[in-house]
Amino acid sequence: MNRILPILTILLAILAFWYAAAIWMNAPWQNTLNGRADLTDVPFLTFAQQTWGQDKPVLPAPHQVFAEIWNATMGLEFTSRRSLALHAWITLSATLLGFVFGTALGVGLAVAIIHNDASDRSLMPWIIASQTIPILAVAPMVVVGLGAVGVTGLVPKALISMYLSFFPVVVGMVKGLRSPERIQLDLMRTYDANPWQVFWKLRWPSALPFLFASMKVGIAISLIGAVVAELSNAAGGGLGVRLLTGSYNGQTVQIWAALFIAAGLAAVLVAIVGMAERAVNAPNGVRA
Amino acid sequence: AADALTLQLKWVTQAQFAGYLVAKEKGFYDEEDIDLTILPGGPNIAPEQVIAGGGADIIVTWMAAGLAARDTGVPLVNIAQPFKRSGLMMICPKENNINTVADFPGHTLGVWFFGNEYPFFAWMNKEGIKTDGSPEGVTVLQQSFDIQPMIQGQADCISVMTYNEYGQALDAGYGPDNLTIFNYTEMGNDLLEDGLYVMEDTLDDPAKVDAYTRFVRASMKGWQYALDNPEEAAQIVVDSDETGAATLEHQLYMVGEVSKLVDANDAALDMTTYDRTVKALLDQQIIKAEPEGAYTTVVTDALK
Amino acid sequence: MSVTTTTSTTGTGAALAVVQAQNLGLTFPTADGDVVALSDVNLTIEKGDFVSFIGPSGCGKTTFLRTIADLEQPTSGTLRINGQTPENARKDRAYGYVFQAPALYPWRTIEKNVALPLEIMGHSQAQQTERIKRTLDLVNLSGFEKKYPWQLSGGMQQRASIARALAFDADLLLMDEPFGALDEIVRDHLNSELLKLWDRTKKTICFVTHSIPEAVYLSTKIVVMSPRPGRVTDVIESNLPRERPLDIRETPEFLAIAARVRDGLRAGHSYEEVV
Amino acid sequence: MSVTTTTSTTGTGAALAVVQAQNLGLTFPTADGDVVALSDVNLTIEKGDFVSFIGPSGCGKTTFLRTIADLEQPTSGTLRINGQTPENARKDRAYGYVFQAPALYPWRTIEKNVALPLEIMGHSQAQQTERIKRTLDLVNLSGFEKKYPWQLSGGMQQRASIARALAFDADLLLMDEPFGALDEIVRDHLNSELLKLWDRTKKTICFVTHSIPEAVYLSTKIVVMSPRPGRVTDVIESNLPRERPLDIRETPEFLAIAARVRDGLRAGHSYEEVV
Amino acid sequence: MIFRHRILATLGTLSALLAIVTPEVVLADGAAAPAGRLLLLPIIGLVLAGGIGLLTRWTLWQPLVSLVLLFGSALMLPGAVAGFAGAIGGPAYWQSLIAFWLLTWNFAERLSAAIRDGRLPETGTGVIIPITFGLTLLILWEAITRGANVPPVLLPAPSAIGTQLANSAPILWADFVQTFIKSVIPGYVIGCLAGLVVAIAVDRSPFLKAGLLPIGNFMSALPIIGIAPIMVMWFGFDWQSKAAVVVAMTFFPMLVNTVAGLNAASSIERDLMRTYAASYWQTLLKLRLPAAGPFIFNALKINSTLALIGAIVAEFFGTPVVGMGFRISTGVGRLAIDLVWAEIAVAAVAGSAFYGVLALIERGVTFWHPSVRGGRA
Ligand SMILES: Nc1ncnc2c1ncn2[C@@H]1O[C@H](COP(=O)(O)OP(=O)(O)OP(=O)(O)O)[C@@H](O)[C@H]1O
Ligand SMILES: Nc1ncnc2c1ncn2[C@@H]1O[C@H](COP(=O)(O)OP(=O)(O)OP(=O)(O)O)[C@@H](O)[C@H]1O
Ligand SMILES: [Mg+2]
Ligand SMILES: [Mg+2]
Repeated sequence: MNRILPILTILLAILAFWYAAAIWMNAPWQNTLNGRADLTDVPFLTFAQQTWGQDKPVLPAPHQVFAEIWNATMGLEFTSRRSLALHAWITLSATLLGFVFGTALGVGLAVAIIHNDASDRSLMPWIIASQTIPILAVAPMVVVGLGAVGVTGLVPKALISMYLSFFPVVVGMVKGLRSPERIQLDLMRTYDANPWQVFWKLRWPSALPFLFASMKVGIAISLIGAVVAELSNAAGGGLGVRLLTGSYNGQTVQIWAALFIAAGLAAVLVAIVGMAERAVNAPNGVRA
Repeated sequence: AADALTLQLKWVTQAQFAGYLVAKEKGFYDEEDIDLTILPGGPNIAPEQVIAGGGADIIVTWMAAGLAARDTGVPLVNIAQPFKRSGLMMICPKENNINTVADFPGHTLGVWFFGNEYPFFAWMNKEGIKTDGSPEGVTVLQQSFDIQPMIQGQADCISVMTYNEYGQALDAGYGPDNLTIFNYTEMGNDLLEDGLYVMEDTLDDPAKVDAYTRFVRASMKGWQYALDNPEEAAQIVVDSDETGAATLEHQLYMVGEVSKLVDANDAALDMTTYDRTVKALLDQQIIKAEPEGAYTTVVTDALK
Repeated sequence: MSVTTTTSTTGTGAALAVVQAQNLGLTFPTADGDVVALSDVNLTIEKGDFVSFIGPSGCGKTTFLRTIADLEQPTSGTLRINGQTPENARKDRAYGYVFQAPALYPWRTIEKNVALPLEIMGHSQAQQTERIKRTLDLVNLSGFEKKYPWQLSGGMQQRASIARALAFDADLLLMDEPFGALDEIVRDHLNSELLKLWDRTKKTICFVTHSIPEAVYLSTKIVVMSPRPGRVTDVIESNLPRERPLDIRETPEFLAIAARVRDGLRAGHSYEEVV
Repeated sequence: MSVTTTTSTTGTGAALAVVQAQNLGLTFPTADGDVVALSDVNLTIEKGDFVSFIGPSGCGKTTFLRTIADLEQPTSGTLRINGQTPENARKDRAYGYVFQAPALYPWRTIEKNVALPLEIMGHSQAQQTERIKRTLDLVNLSGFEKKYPWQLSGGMQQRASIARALAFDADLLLMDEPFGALDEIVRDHLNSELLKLWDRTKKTICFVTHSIPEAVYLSTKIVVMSPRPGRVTDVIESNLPRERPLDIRETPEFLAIAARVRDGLRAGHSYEEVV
Repeated sequence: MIFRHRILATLGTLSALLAIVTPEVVLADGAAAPAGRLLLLPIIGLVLAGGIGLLTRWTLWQPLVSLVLLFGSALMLPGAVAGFAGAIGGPAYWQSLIAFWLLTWNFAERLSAAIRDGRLPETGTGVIIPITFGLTLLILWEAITRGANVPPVLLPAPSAIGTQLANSAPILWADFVQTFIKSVIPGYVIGCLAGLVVAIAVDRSPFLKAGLLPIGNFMSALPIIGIAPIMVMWFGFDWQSKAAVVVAMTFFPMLVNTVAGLNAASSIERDLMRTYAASYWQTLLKLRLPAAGPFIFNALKINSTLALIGAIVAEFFGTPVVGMGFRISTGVGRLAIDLVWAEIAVAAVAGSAFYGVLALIERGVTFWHPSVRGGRA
């Protein structure tokens, strides 16, 4: 209960703020509309209701967004193309695939960097440089390029997710794998442990907290990657496509609904990583 | 077996491409022994790039973009031109006090880029208005693909397509009485829009040319059917849209508007508009030289 | 207090020498100048020796042990372990090391910490279980197998780390103040256990301690060091018998050696002048 | 060995009591069952007392000190520091604590580590400089002001942490094996320095040690503890004079007390049965 | 170590020879054949000399010289093989690229081993390796786009991008100012500060932690692409909306990392502060923030790249007609792909420099952390 209460309080505060902001931001357009309809002296409450009920508001009111989410998920068959649940699933599958690729790649690179001087020196600067390439610029080219060789559907999206999500994993893991104290490494040296043993018995356990912190960032970014990839290719659907088409048609409510589902998805994914973290930590006896 | 062809659209699935969608749905391509895949586009998909990379056989694009691509070394050839007129307009709310072109200087205009900017710059070039943001010129904004910049007051005039964003403006309560409308076709500033383009080297292959011909024939049949049965066409468009964003009402409006631009009986290129397009591009130095072989009539001739 | 005692033990019997240091020196470069941790150290430790190192804090005892263990590289002189380079000796797993700090891995239980070297050296599961039990018994930690290091007191952690070093049977034991955090009773107990073990297995032991009675009680050879720069000032051979009951500590021979160690220690100390 | 000696000191003079524990108990819940670290501890420490705690490892010495310092919460009984709750006493900065491990901050130099409590308690810059110098001199670490903790030997780190606890003048000092990693000479030196300090400033000192001579030499009161569950088995009042030259350790009075402590320790020990 | 070097060297030398001694090359009879064959002889000589030099190691300079020779010949290999009519894209061509890769890798391995052993100084020599790696990538890229005949509108060759980079310097500079100076920097500063402050607030108040952290996670996990059009709607077309996107994008990593970092201080370190009855702020400033340093820098570094991406992506949704994102999106539409890549190159250089500066500061500030201290305690 004392976990729920703070959340509810903050939520209520946000809702109140949101409704107020909706009045404020939608007012100019509502004034134009009322002006056109020769409506004057609209009482404030009515006016507020008007601003909360616009078709294409600048800022949709919360209930509009939630009604849209409800209608577009519960109100429709899952297989319907209008179903946000379907689109969320499409995005989710690309996200997960990309996240798995990205984590594997990130861990693999971190391991190479830790164990090989030449990789450390040559790879690290370029891994960083790779992230400064604006992904939305490259995404369409990746999609087009892969399309040209016949790879379409989930994989191009997952590759873009991977491209974004491997980075926090590399950075975090390099740090984590280097985090053991000197004396802990010395101990391994006195046993003449081979690199493999040092890795599994020392570096990996000490890097786990870093890995999970990175994975939390990584999975959120992976979702962004999937959405970005969908923005470049309207075929196949997904939340990104819903954002895009919503934006063409000025359907702000639709944009917000897709955004909320995406954010919800991200929150759930991050929470799942958090749960995995706890599950892994429990047998390792890490103090709460 | 049927000839497999891939068609890359210029934009998302909507009634702008009703002819192709209807023809596919109605089996007109099957009748012509064509196995057609339709790839929707989007704001970040350049059809010219897709076809150059081998991702498509035929693309739908605007003539200006097609010729510009040809100029940069992607040898595109126009094989048919179902759209005869331009749907592009610039609209300005009356309260901004823009009534003629002469009122433009000092204002902010929203323009779409990504290959859609050529008609605007050709027009401004013709009028002698600078586009560098100087006081005697206009300030250009890269506009999003909706009418928000006008509603938000971020731009004084925005670009719209008669069949799409203009409809949004109408929905939002704008109309001829509170808008100043600059219609590119009516001003005689229109450049050719949706045409069908293929790679030049494929035209050396008679079998390919034959396939293109059958494709265009089926497509025109699709257009005819769409214009004759707007309601059914709109429904087909909505059903073809995998994103679930298309609404029947809006697509119906779009079919109606598109029918004013398309000539379903004649796929051939109209040479006057072609020449004007080429001249405008040359004037602006968007293309460096008079294009050679940028269109072919083999396909449309074969249809007759 | 001269190095003469040292030289007498070098040279001969090199074949049997477990540790042989000649003119060994080690300097740490730090941001504000070099620290000479070892300088001109000459020392021979023969098989079966029990050598205690004693000296003021910061005199280089740990550094010397670390150099033997190939954890630091000498900057001058030569060092041979079993006639090999320290690196090869380490690769032969020639020694077990008890660090000055327990250095237990926090994500492993005590039992698993002790198992660590056994896992690495590829002992069978059965062997592991047996050895863990035996060594934990030895340091009186039975019953704490499943606890994590941070659930143990400081002394218990130190005992766990001793168990870990004893678990695999290295011929050379390097122990850096292993009993520092233990009370006298446990210490006496572990001292005599260690002596028994040493006598039974003929191991060679290098042992850092701050307790003079402990050093004298345990050792066949006591190395007195002095700081800044770290060097060996005296090497005292003990002629006490190998079997040593606890009350040997009251005999005059014992007290004589202890007195010599204390003198050596005091001489090497900078205190008298400072205070 | 009964608790009678203890009760004699409780009750009266409560007004002066610096630490007063009544039926104090503390149990740690762990994954595989509760660990009773302290049970039914009754103890009164008066102002100016020098109390040594001695007992086998794991008997709860550290836990008791931590409870006094308000770092652990007792699960039963009452505890009063200067007549207040431990929490209020802590907020009054009633004590300085020397941990069993040095716990120096790796990003601060030695000097800055010693300055830490002074900064927190808002001493002026000049005062800080003066006190840092004085306490680092006291523990003989002058010249290492600018080094980082990981550049010092174990004993030097421990001395730095003692300096840190002495730098601000708390009336109550809680010291958990402060001299564990130091050699006999330094230890003797610091012992007598500590005694002088105590005599001069009339501080109250709680001191955990494993060395019986050290406990007897320093203390006015020696608390012997025994483990599982941790409890006080004997409280020995020392009648040695406040002024104590080092050679007091050879007097019969001294040896008598030491023998009593050793007996108490051995009795509380589980070893005799185990071995 | 050394064993691996030898294997690499042998493999590299062998595959270089293999590339040259293919029927394709030896029997080639194109116009360029006689001249090309003449060029081959010295290359074979170089490769052999270099290879033998690599396999024997007497002095310091000797392997170095042979490395340079080998690397030089490796550079020339694809070019020489390509010199034969029709050899571009043939098996010999690809073979020579593989050889080139192996030899370069060997070069990097040797060089870093020499630095590690102290045979070569870290400063100066240290940067040669990443530069070599970058050059190798560029050469491979150039060779592959040519060899596989990749259409320039899909992926231009680095040479074309370089030309464009030189020709469009003023445009690129204006875009850089608009995007990097005006949008990224303010957004980054605000976003990171906000993340830090909220993390501290969240950490301070259990109420906020319980209430705000889950909701904050939810809110800030909004895919930024989605908020970009909304930000443009709210803050206008100019840099303000881009900066807003950058703020939103950098906030989450900073929050998560700082919250984790504030828990990084060990319990004994906290106990020490407790014994001083240190106030919350004192504990924060003197213990928890320094201990959180490595985590905060982690976020700062991640954010340095995210910020740039965020700003560029936001420019896709409406801009004045300047800015890196604008140029990239319109460039694709105009098939000016080499300009697009020139812009990307600028972004990559700017981002890497940004990151590099942060990494340097990190080394200075968190010098005490084992991961920075490295092997030397
Ligand atoms: N990594 C290091 N960097 C710089 N100086 C160091 C380092 N390690 C040790 N030293 C210095 O070397 C000297 C010897 O240190 P060492 O740890 O060997 O002392 P010790 O004899 O073991 O002392 P103690 O009894 O206190 O453990 C000290 O002056 C110490 O400051
Ligand atoms: N955090 C903890 N969780 C569980 N058990 C603990 C914890 N801290 C201490 N203990 C247990 O409490 C008992 C007393 O520990 P304490 O540290 O007080 O011993 P000590 O007398 O200081 O021993 P030493 O002389 O070895 O330092 C031990 O059995 C220990 O295992
Ligand atoms: Mg030491
Ligand atoms: Mg303790």
